[in-house]
Amino acid sequence: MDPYFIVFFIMALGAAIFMITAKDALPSALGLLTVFIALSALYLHLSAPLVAIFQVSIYAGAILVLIVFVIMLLTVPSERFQLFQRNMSYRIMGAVLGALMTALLAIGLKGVKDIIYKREIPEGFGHPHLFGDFLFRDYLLHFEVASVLLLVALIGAIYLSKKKA
Amino acid sequence: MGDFTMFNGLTGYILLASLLFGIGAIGFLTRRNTLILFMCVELMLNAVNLMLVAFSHFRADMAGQVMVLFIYAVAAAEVAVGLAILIALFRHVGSVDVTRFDALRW
Amino acid sequence: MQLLERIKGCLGGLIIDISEFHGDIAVEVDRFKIVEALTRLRDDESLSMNFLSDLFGLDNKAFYEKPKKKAKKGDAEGEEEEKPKELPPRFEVVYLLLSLKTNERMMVKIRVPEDDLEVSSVTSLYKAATWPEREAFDMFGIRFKGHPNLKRLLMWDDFPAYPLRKDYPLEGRGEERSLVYGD
Amino acid sequence: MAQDYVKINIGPSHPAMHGTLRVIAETDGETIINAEPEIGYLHRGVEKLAESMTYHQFIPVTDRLNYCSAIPNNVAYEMAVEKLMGIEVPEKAQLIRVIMMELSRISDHIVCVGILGVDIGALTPFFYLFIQRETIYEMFEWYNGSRLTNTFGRIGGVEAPLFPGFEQKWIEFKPELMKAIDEMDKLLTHNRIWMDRTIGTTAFSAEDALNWGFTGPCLRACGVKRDLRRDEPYCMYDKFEFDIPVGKYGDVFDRYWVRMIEMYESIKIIDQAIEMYKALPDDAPLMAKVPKILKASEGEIYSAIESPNGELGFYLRGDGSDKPYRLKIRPPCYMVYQAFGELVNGEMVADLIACLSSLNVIAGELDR
Amino acid sequence: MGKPEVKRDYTLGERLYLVEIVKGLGITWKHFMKNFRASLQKGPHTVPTCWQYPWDKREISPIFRGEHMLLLDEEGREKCVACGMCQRVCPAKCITIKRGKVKEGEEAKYAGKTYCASFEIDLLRCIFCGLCEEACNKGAIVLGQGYELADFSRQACVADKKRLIGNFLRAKEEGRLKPKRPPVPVAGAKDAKAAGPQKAKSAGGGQGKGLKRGV
Amino acid sequence: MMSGFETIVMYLGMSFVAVMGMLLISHLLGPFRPKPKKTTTYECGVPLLDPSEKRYSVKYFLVGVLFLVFDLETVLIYPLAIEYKALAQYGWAIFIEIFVFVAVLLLGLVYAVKKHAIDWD
Amino acid sequence: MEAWGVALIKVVFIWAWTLIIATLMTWVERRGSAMIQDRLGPNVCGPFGILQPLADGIKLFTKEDIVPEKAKKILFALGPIMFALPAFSAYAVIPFGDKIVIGGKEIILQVADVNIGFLYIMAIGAMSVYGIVVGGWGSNNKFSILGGLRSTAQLISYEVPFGLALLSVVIIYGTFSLREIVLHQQGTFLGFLPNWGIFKQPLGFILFIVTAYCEANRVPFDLPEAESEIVAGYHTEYGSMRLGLYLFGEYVNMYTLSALMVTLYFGGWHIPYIDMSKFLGPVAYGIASFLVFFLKTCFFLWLFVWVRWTVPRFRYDQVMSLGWKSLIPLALLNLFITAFLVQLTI
Amino acid sequence: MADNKDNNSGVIKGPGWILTKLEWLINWGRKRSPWPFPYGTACCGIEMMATLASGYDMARFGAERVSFSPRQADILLEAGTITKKMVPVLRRIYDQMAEPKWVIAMGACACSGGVFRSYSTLQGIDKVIPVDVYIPGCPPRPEGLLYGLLKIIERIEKDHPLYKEAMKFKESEGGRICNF
Ligand code: SF4
Ligand code: SF4
Ligand code: SF4
Repeated sequence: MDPYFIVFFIMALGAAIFMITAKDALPSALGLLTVFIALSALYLHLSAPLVAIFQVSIYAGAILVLIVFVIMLLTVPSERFQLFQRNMSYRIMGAVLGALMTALLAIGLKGVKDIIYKREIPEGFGHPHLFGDFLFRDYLLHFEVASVLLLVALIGAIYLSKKKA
Repeated sequence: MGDFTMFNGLTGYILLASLLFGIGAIGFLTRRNTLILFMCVELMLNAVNLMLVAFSHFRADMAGQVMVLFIYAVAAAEVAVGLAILIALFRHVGSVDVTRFDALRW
Repeated sequence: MQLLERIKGCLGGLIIDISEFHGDIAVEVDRFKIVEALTRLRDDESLSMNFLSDLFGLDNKAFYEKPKKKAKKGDAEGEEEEKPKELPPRFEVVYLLLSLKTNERMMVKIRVPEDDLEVSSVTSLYKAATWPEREAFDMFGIRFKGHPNLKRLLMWDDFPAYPLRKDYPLEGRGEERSLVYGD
Repeated sequence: MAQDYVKINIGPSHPAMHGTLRVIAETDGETIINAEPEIGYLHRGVEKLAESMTYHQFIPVTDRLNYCSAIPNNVAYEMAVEKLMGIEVPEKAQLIRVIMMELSRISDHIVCVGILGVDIGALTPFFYLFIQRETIYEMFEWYNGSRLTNTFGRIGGVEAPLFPGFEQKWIEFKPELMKAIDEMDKLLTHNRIWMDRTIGTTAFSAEDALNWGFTGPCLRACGVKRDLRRDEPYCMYDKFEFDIPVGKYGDVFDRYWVRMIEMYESIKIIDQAIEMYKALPDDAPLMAKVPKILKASEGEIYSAIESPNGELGFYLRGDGSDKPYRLKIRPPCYMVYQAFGELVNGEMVADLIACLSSLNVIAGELDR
Repeated sequence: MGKPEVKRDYTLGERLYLVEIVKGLGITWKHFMKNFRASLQKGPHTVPTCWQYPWDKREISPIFRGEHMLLLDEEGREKCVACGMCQRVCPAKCITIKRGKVKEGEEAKYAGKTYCASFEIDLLRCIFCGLCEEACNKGAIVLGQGYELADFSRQACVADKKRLIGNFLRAKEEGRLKPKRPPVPVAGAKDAKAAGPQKAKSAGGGQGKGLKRGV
Repeated sequence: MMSGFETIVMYLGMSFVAVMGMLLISHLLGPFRPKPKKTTTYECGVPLLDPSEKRYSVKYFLVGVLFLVFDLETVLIYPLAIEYKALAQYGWAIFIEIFVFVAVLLLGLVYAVKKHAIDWD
Repeated sequence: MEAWGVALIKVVFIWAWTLIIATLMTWVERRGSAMIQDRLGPNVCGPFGILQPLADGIKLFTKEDIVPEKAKKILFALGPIMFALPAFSAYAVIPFGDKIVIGGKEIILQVADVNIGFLYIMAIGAMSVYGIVVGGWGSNNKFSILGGLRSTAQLISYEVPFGLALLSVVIIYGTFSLREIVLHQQGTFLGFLPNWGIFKQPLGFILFIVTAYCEANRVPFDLPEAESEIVAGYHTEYGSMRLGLYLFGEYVNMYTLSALMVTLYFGGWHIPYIDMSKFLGPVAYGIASFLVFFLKTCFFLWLFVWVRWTVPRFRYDQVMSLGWKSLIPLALLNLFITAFLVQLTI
Repeated sequence: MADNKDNNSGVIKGPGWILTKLEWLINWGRKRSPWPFPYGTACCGIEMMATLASGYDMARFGAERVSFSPRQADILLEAGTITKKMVPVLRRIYDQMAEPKWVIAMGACACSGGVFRSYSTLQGIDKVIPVDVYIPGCPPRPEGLLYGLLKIIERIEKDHPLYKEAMKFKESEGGRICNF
């Protein structure tokens, strides 16, 4: 048992549960933030420091900030609608589906051990240099496509919010 | 549960990822605040990321990590456009309650 | 031409009374014609009183009561029975005008009786009258018809009296603003 | 539309509201949709008070009207009473009045410009100017014993000649003052941040300004060359040479700039006045002959001077007693401030603050 | 109500933020160095433009209108005759006087025929306008230089006769009595000429000393 | 061997403990005298005009979107930037890569500026 | 175990050091600004008033802790913590000296020399937004919320040019480790210039310093707490030590940013043309490098104060347009030029 | 009204050396860092500014950081006339200030209404909030204000911050005195 893993496992799980049960959106967002941070700590453990940092600076520092921003702009605490879907079937469906997915995935674990063999992790695995090299060699095109994707998203977002309602 | 003995190994990570994914899915289907729905989507994406990184580590293959980077880009694009749509919707409906967004056209 | 003559020429029949004191000309006009009078004064070529310097109310109560006392002391007049009805209207509204062209000033005033405290507002002519009219309402209770937002200016909204009237004591009647207002 | 306008209450106890002003601004994010000033938080009943005080007793109260520059208020009131009673003030007393008034005009502008700087975030020039203001206070204090609320002058003249070291003091002080103003100028006027903040904010056209009854620097900033010192000369102002700075657009920058230039002009006037003062004999009269108990005849007058803020007028009606029957003060910033809503609508919250400071609204004379 | 279009041209130097900011930094640096040097030379606690109040009191004008004092004449008699002029003229109505008749045998204490049995000034009310001083034709009440008046309670801020006379005695001891103001020359008055010659040392007195700053 | 990351975690933990400790001490030492109105919202000394629970202008939102996209693109270049010197030896490909990236970024910015997404009004 | 001990000592040392510096900074700021303004500043409290921050601290510690009734309690409590934590943690990856050899053991003067130090700073910087937002939103006061919104918009806008400016540095040095970056800056370049970042990245430095001022909420970018507009901005409702954490965090931020400036652009602990390690003993060298680094940092700290008391404040939209329309294009240009030059010189 | 002000007059039995030292330390901190809430409403406010500005520099006593939020201020520096319209505002701000707090009434108006004996002026702010130090003058010289500040400092020195709490504790918890 690795205490490091356990701590962040619990942290991520607890925060996630808090997130979907929190009453207001902002505490919920803080729950998500905690999940991100816990995951980022786990990434460090998985010899992916770059991803860990990106996790914080992109997910926590940009995406969630935007969501928080929108929360501040849109939510009115006095507006208290029900937490969960009114429709019972939705709720049940949600719960069942979620449980099903989890179960499915977990069942899949059974076979994991057979597929995965743990290779010796090479020296400097996950080092930023390696990352850059890899990115440049194998994923150059994807990289450019990502930038175009973002451009399109940007244009779309501006268009949508500038459109006269 | 013999398979979970190596709790800190790959299985642990996969377990966490699947749990997170499930929680995200449950939240997405049951909550009514659209913003929380967004966050649930993010949570699910994160579960996928975790899986990718975990596999990448245990297979000693960088591709997983690079994949995560692209997922970030996709997530960001999704959030940007999604929130913009949400705001546009909000201007009409005046609420972020997802059950209020029932008209297909406005 | 002297200012006095020009004013007379301009206002003509609107003038009820005109006086000069140490160079300051005061014209009294009919209170229902005040807007017309001010418009004429503003648009007149030779006067062009295009700047409203100030506007305020005035309570004549004590002033009119004074001669009575004097009369008692003095010897000239014998009428002791002065009926209140014969007093001129109690309130005055004074408009201070200025011509930016010729740098001349004049006062226009109207008299408002206590029982009909309504005069028409001049905010349509001069924006500058917005607050002074509110203040005159606040301090004397004179109402200005056509004012965009006639409510108390200096005192709080539910202040019960009109403080600048002569019958209001200087130190007030003990009005206190409640400490718990608004919530 | 689901999005509401947020009502922000600014004042009375707000850092930029001089303690007593209040603006209720409806905002859309940073933009002001509608701003409504509310006043009366410093309404001290001065006009009512005047009716129970003798003409002489009221002088100290006039100090408390525009407390940034008490002396012009004193003089304006004294001139009104003198006009009501037909008193001629001796030349030397007039010169002293001019000197003191111009000094206090400088000190008033210092406060205004300094506070404008503070409100836009530049604190340091405020301190540079305030230390100069301290010297002006000192001159007042050595003249008649008080720093701020001077109770300057008496009806019919002034209470004392200038103190002997005055000219020397002025000569020493002048370059320092100029240096401080220059420093302010260098720190702010051409600084792009300052320009961005002030140029174009709350611009006002001349017609509007006249219609709203603007006077003083705020009117001159709109491009109207009007100054009572030149147009309706009093206190021998026609004998001095000075320029009247005018702006162009009536924005915050113009108001700031007009005030800055006026400080230099005031320095010029003081120089000339001191020369003229020196030319007069030592025993030239300082007071007109006035009776011990002042009683005005029945009649009404209005007399105005150009106070640092604009036309400061006193309407007086006498009823034959030793107390004014009705006294009405025409404070300059009253007229300016009523247009405040008009001025700031459509601008941003930060501009509201800048605009307010540039108008130099003094609650004491605003609310009376 | 159109707001005028504002068009002003920025010079290049203004356009680039940094030029003016650097100039401004220069100015503030000059001030800093000036003060820093002063504090190096004259001790760490000095800046040329700062009076450090409790330790380094600024010299104030001899005619400063501070706390009142009731004067005694050369023979140590109280000057005030309780005529009430000051009371009447006081705009804040903060003087309360009780008049007493001077009895036999007490002439050595009082200058007039009447005296003030009690003389109270509510300093919290007083606006230090100096009108009382001007109104008193006996020259009995004068505004002194005292300004350290703060106190914890209202009662402590009412100056009674003892305190007022005490103020005078202290001021006399320290030589801080106010120079006598000569009468102001009045237009058209015959005695204007007579008042003239002695005008040389008029109010205020000092040659602007005390106007210097710091230590 | 002590890896850097563990030290950082240690540092974070230390900061956390210290911050919480500060708040705790302050909570213990500070007086506590509840009084009516003490906890009312400060709004320049007057009671609330209208609740502060209102929607604030949506105009702030666009800045958020812009930031999200730009930040992401910036972060995406980092892995390339760190290898820039090494990769540059292979020729101009990496330069062109970055150039294209920057150009795309710039394009977005130009669009945003054109659409007044940044201006307040 | 030994490594743990050393690490612990370093952590404690740098933590205490940051604390002391931030405390002293408040004093320096107050005395310095006073001197700039012809005043004296606090001088009755201890010699030269140097105990003033201590008095302030004690005062804040013993002040009543008010939670407004309308506030969202959890968020209100979280705000200062979320502000202070990133601020305090950011220094972990910045070196504060070269290395010191004690008892034959080499100790590098840096808490953690990680290969992503650079990005750590960025990530932590991104986190500090939350403290302001959560605090402002949690107070439920209009001024606070406005301050929170403003600061969010402002902080995130300037993170982009901040990141882009740093990107050019990364391109030049090809590492994320701050320590390596400093090591790269030894010696001279072009024969006479010190091999400092400022000479390789003049434009980048200007961009960096401007954005740093913004990230630290200092004048001319102090809109979130613009005193004359929105009272005290996001911390209007905060008193006692919660306020203390906010104020304190700001100074810690300033210290971190100054240290970062020194690290990236001013050669860290190097003195141009002189190699200290040649003629100083190992211990002395360690101390000397520490001092050199610290002195350089002090200059930038002072610059923060100096600028603060010289210039006025921007308006919200001006901040935005400056950031997006000037700084980001400039940063992109800088990136482009850097890439180009590196490509040429390779 | 003046409930928390003057109840420290009783003789304090020494609660131990540490407590005394701690009290001294707290008092020292408080007296050296009196952040004012500058409530300058009228002419006195201008003189207050002069006190804050270069010549007199109130910052020397640590009173530099003028806080316009009542949560952050220690001293309510009331300088100027309080009209009846303003009374609720003043009272509310006083209420909102965090303990410990002190009040300085600067100038005749704040102390007693001064020359304005009129219908709209409050005759002394001590009618609505407890005042610790009165400063006569109209306006008081900056030195006068500084003297008032010194008086406040004097008052703070005599305070027993911990003991008072203990007393409170005792009252509410039935005789349990907390020992520090
Ligand atoms: S002080 Fe002077 S005026 Fe006053 S009662 Fe005494 S003698 Fe009369
Ligand atoms: S100084 Fe003025 S207010 Fe004071 S007692 Fe004398 S007359 Fe009255
Ligand atoms: S005490 Fe005097 S100076 Fe102070 S506010 Fe009142 S009138 Fe003004």
